[in-house]
Amino acid sequence: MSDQTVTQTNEEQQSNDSTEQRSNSLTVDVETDERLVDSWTDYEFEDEAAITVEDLDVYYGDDHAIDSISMEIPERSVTALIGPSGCGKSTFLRCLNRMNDRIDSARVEGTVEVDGENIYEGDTDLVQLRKRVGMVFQSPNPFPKSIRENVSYGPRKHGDVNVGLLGRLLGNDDREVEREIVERSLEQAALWDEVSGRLDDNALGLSGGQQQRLCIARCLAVDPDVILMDEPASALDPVATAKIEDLIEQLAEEYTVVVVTHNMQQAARISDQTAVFLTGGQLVEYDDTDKIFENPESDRVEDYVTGKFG
Amino acid sequence: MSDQTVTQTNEEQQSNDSTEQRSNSLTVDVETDERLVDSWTDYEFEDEAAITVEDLDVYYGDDHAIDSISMEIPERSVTALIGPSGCGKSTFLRCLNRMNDRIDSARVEGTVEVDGENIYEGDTDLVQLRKRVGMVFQSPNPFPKSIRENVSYGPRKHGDVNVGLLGRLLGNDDREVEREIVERSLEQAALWDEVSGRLDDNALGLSGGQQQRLCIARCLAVDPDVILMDEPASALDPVATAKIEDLIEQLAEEYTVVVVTHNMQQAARISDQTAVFLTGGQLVEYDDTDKIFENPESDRVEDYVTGKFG
Amino acid sequence: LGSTGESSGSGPLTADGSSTVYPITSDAASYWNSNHPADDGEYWGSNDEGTAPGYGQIDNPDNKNLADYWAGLYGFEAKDGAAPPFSVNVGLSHSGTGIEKVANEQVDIGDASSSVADELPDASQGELDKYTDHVVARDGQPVVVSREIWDAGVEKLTGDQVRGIYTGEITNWSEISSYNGPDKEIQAVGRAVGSGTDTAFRANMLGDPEAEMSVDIRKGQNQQVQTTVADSDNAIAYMALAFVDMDRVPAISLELDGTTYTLGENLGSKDYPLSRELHCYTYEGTSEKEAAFINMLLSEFGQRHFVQPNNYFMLPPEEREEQRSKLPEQSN
Amino acid sequence: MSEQTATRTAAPAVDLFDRIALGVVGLSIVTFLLGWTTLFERTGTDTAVAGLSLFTLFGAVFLLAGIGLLVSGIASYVGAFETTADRYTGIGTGLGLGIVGFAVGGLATTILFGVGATGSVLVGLVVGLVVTSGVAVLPEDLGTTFPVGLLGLAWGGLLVTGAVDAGWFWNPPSLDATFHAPIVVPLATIALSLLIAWSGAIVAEGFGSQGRQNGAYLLIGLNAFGMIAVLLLLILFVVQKGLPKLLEGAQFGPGLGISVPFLTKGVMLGQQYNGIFPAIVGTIWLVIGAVLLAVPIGIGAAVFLTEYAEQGRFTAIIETTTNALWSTPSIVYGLFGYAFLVPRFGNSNSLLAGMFVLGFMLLPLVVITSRESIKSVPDEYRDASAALGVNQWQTIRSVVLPAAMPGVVTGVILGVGRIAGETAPILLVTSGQPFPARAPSILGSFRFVATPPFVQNEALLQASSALPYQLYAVITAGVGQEEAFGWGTALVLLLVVLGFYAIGIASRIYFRRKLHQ
Amino acid sequence: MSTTELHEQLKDRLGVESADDSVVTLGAVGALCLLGSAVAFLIGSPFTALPLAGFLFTVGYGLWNHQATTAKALTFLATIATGAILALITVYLIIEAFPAIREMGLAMFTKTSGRMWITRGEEVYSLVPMMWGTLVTTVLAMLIAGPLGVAGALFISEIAPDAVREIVKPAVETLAGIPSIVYGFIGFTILNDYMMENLDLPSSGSLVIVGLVVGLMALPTVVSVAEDAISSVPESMKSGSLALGTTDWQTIKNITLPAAFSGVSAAVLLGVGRAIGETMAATVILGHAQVLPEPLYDVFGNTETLTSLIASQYGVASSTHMSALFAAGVVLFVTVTVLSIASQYIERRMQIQLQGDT
Ligand SMILES: Nc1ncnc2c1ncn2[C@@H]1O[C@H](COP(=O)(O)OP(=O)(O)OP(=O)(O)O)[C@@H](O)[C@H]1O
Ligand SMILES: Nc1ncnc2c1ncn2[C@@H]1O[C@H](COP(=O)(O)OP(=O)(O)OP(=O)(O)O)[C@@H](O)[C@H]1O
Ligand SMILES: [Mg+2]
Ligand SMILES: [Mg+2]
Ligand SMILES: O=P([O-])([O-])[O-]
Repeated sequence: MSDQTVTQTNEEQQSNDSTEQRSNSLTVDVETDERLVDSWTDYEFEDEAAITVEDLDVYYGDDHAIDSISMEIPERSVTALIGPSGCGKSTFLRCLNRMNDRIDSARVEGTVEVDGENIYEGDTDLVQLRKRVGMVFQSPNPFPKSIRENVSYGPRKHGDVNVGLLGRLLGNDDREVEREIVERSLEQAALWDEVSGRLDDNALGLSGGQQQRLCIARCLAVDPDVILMDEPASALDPVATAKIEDLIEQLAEEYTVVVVTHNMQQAARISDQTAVFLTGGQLVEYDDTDKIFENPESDRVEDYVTGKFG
Repeated sequence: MSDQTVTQTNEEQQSNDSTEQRSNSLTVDVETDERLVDSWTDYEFEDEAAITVEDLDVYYGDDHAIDSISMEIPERSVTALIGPSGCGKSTFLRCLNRMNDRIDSARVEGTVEVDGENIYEGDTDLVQLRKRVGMVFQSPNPFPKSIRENVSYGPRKHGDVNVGLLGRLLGNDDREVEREIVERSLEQAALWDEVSGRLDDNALGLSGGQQQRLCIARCLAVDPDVILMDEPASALDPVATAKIEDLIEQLAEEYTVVVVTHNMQQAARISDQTAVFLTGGQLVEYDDTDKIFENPESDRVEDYVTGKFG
Repeated sequence: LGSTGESSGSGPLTADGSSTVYPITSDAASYWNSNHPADDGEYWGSNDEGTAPGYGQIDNPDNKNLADYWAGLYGFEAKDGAAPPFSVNVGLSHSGTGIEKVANEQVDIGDASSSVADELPDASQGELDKYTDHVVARDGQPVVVSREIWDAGVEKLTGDQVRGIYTGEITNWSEISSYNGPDKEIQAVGRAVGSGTDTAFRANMLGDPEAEMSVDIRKGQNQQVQTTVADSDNAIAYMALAFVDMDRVPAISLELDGTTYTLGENLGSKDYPLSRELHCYTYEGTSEKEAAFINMLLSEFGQRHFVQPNNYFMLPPEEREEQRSKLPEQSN
Repeated sequence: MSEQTATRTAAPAVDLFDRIALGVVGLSIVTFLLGWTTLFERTGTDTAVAGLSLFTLFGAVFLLAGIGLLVSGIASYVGAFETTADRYTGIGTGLGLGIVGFAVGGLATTILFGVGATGSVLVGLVVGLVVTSGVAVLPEDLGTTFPVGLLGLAWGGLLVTGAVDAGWFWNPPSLDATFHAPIVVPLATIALSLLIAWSGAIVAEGFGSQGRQNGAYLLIGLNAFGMIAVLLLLILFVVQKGLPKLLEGAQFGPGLGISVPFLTKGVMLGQQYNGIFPAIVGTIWLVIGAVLLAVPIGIGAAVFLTEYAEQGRFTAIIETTTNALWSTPSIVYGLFGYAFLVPRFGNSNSLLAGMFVLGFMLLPLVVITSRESIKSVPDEYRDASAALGVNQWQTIRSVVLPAAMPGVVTGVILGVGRIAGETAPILLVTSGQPFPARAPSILGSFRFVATPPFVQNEALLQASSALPYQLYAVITAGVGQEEAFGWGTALVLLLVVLGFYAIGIASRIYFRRKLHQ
Repeated sequence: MSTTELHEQLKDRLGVESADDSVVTLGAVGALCLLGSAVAFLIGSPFTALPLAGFLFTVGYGLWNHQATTAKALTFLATIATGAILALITVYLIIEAFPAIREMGLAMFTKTSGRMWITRGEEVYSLVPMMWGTLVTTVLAMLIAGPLGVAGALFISEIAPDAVREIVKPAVETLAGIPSIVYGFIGFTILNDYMMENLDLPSSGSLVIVGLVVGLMALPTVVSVAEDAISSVPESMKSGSLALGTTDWQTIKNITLPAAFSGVSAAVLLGVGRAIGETMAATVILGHAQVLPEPLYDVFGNTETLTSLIASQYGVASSTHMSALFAAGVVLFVTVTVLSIASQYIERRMQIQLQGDT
């Protein structure tokens, strides 16, 4: 474990398990308001934690992008991650389904438990993990295939539906199953009404907002528990953004949703709890969204959410 | 002149010179709050207008990107253009120095007067115009040359300084003049202290924020009257952004600055007056910045600046 | 991958080499591959001497098609329809290539317009012995000039003058006494090294198949030499008879050892130093397939159809018999 | 200094000044075009316009243009008209005109005084240096007009006085060539017209940066125009020469069906119209074989190099070698095929050997273009697929390759266009009869046998013709009587190859548009 | 090396995730089969098909049962095959060229006097005339294709209006496809005639015709590659310059061209490669005299190029003569390789410079 801890900024708080190394943290030069004392890391959400992160550090080569972060993300709610550009929000998010494995220079330390299992332990099956923890990206990235194929892509590749020529020849055709999955996912993503008549059209013909909802449907089709979204609306116009925001709130009834956004109003509108990252990959404050926006503990967070910088 | 006017949203206001055509504007389907009456187009800034735009329309092919905008931009102040993505801020800005001429599909109608001359009239000398109306782009775009050459590029090409081989051979070398221009411009752009020791290094070796200030210096070196900036800080980190913002405020003492930004806090911080564009290329409100952010006339502007959408 | 394309099997008979011999073998191959019926007067002839020269010598009681007949002599079965028992493909390059390829077994017949001994001066007798030489016609190699030169009075050169030109001693037409045109450099056109025409010219004119020469440009095939001479106004060249065209590339008379040799008069004489034999070489014996085709060339019919029309000299009957004796026994 | 930046704005140029400049430009464009037509022997040297012979006419135009340039240069210098001329002409223009000076000085020396190569080069150098340094320091309005104007006067004078007439020639002592007026005058006229047009264009915009831009654009535009015109003429020429042969005996129309014997028949006895069918079929098989060989291997290698292999020395080496091999001359491949492959493929020239050689030639291109297009598949697709829990191979197969296919297909089509037109390798490893009667029948020749290699295909192991070889054969086997046949073949070859190119390029444009829709 | 180690290595190479031994066995069988067929082919055995069939069977089985691993292995094999084919050609060329080089020594590349190419009797092989011929034609060709090509590229990408560009660009690219034999045919039948007639040349087939024809031939290639390079200069850089009040031409000269320098020089080098490798036009036009022109710079003279040497003599060559032709092939190969590496190097350098991580 790194000897810089999440609690660098909170000298007095005792709940952290690495307090014995606190003396070190004094040597770290952080622009922070040291008078502030808070206890937000003690914060216990009512629901059960879907994801528990402990002492997570991420390095890109020598770059320390995530600095010893611990947090619990409760089930069936929307958790927003906000913070200025480059503070590590995306990096953190990608740790939760090990998409960081795809970046050669990235090195992850610490534990991330999804449903109680540490996903950074030896033999985690990445395929299974990513089925459980789905992801939606900043700019809509549908495959250049038909709408139907986009949605059924996951189930098909996982062998859940079999609609190939071979299946048809063997009379073992899951067309019906596929149809149901596609319809259900598109309905959940609030897109069914708009596209039901043209499922075989190329997905690239959809508008940006529709494409993004299609990506959400595609993710839902593999029936995940957790959905990670990295600035899902930043490439969209206001109308499309509003739709995505509504959708996120609905999804939280069934799924655990983690959303990165650089738009503070958006975070305020849609999330149940908010984590504020600041430069250097530090988690500065994590609390109920109302609290963060109305009465944050930290001055820096206050400055940030009121637009004094960033 | 187009028969759609800026005042579509303000049926009752009479000061506009095209009120006789108002009946037409009723047919235009604009999602707008028609109850609102304001008189911001009457707004007279104290200073003289450096740029006067009248009934400006821009089309990209059949796309109507700027919808009959009229506004006056006062001298020696910072004017911010804000609005959601795609509403035509950049397009409008590029009209002011005719950079839109480079886009083949773009068609501009209306008048833009810079210092009383309509720049869309027959024989405007683009070279002279762009010397007077400088521009700084969204992402820093220094030339792959040395820092010095970047700054002196404009003066050299305009023949103001002559530092070639020939000049040296004829003993007619403006090296001293060049040195002064470079130093003055870099100082104005608050970059001199950081780069004075390495003027002959490649400019691409600078950090993003430094590059952007270099681009500003490059623009200042040709001694413009107006400086247009299109989201000059959006590609930069918070520290660099803060520096650019300070710089913009300083520049307004000598130059007329027009800044596009998607960051409302930024607009609030740096600008003297703010123009709010909304989708469809319409200028919805234009007033002193304080007014816009604290007490806008239009509900839509209010919604927008308080983050209810966008 | 297999080793086919040998002379056995049903593949085609392949020939390659001399551009001098090419008109003969190529015409013969066209006839062969068309395999016209015996009653096709134009190509094969009725029993009428007049329409089918040499037909009288042929004993074709079954009225077989052309290729069926000649192949049948060596026991090849006729196929259904118009297809010949085997087809004949004739490539075009020059003698050296033909000799090289036949020895590498890349083709069945190597056409050559000079003898293999001249063509391969370094080869041992043992190697030379592997080639079977089938002489199919005779060429009296002409020397040609550009039409402009002919018109300027050069209708005849002596052997020494030609040698002088090709050894680089004479470089301007004004050095030739009969020439009465403007001052003009001589463009001495040659054939590619390794072509039979070149080898024979060196051997017969310069006295040694490896004699040194000074030529300005060398062309790969006789046809290209013809084009080059026709397109120039200052060229001289040696070639094969089939490519002379008195309008475009006129052949001059040559005075050698006191005798004047002129096209159409005495170039066919055996005494003409530039006369040479045209060969179809086979390697390591002659297969029946090869024999069937060569036999046709050596027949009266073949000589009259393929040799004479191309302006080459036919072999006299006794020589033809001698050549035919090198072929394997006919089976019918 | 900054107060100086407010320079003189381009004054509305006075009519007369403008007209002179435009006249100079217009005249020189006319002589430029006439120069070409004279060079191509479309305009005879004896053409007379208004009583003036062609060359005299050229001369008169150059005199006029020269005077126009000189006058406008001086007018600007003395300030009769307001222009934006720079202080100095500058070293760049000086060097360019210096090179002209070098050529003119050197040539004049040797032509007039018969000075040898070394001497005239020396004189040329001196002249060039003088011109360069002189022009560079002259004010721009003089530097850009005077040298060109004087040259125009000199050349115009020579032509008008008849010092250089249609019978003029120069025979350089050391070269074999004699340069006659009918070739020299048009060439010099073309070159000088360009110079004058350039200078006139600068004048027209009143010098300065706008003037230089005008001059440069005019030169570049004329050059582009000339280039495209020459290339198009080339194609038109082939079409005009080849079309009669191609259509010889062709029938189409209601009730007749379509028959084009040149495309459907071989060369055979007793046939009214001969054709190149065997060569067309040969080319088709060669292309099919090469594609079957190169495309799977090439795409496979590209997938491995881009998706699986770590980018490092190994991939760099493969990249370097594939690039090098793509530019390796085809004759080298041909030589390799002749010495290595032919002995292994039944020891005779064969289609199969041709397929392999062309396949080897195509391979580097397939690897390069496939790599490019696989690389350009956005990582978002891979990420999206990975985030759905799909493994790497499935991702490659279902997402990456389909997305990369347009690029690969385009690349392959362009490559096929190139190999379909290759002659040298075919000549060495595939060619047989120059004018075959029948096309190879590949599909009908498969035989299964009891001994290894179990499958035989004689047609594959036999020589064949192909379109480019057919054309070569016409050249070697007698342009004289068969030239029309050659033009017909050239036309078909051109149509086939340019067809591949056109399809390839069109598909690329199509896919790009689709991507950006 | 023990079998288990081998297994481990194989697994490593193929990136086998599961410890499934059957996959490894399969890989081994496939590899053996393939190796077998390669060896059989090299020695020219008729039994090549047997191991090949075995390999195909293994692949089929693998694709059915272990698709991901087999596919990866296949792509790896394709890479190896590509490398092997390229290596085979290179090595074979060099080996075949060796006897002639040994026989002639350095004289092969330096002998400039006397007779330089004698193929029978006292054999002499000096490649100097051919190298000179290649050099001269290439220089001539590039004098045409270089400046005209770059200017054409500038026109298309920077000057022409959109509508013109959209027609001209694909047209020029298409013209790059005109086969060289067509140029050769035109050169042989038309240009040769024209030159003979108008320049009183003493012999047909001069270097200048080849240079002209090859220059014309390389022109579209240079244009389209240079155009790609020029139009890939980021718009932001050009706008940056224009916004300072410079003219388009100043921007082209000072910003666009320098920034595209690498791509443009790569295009020119590519054209040089084309010119060096051009075979058929030279073969049908030239007069195949293996002598140096007299005087050396006489471009109206007649000599041979490396490519036309091979094309005109491969048929009659054997032993040392053949080997000498291979030596010509090696010279060509080495030259274009050096050019290709040089252009890649320039391109990489400029890229780095443009990105500023010097
Ligand atoms: N692939 C990578 N390789 C190296 N460094 C990276 C990589 N991705 C991100 N970084 C660095 O890690 C730090 C955190 O980046 P990250 O993308 O997580 O920030 P972010 O909070 O998502 O910012 P933004 O709001 O701009 O998306 C930054 O300094 C960034 O430069
Ligand atoms: N080059 C172009 N061709 C065609 N349409 C364009 C072009 N540039 C912009 N547009 C369109 O014009 C409209 C206004 O674009 P503009 O770039 O001015 O918006 P903006 O307000 O600057 O947006 P952003 O905040 O995203 O920069 C948009 O609908 C856009 O799609
Ligand atoms: Mg991010
Ligand atoms: Mg914008
Ligand atoms: O007959 P040749 O073509 O070899 O001269």
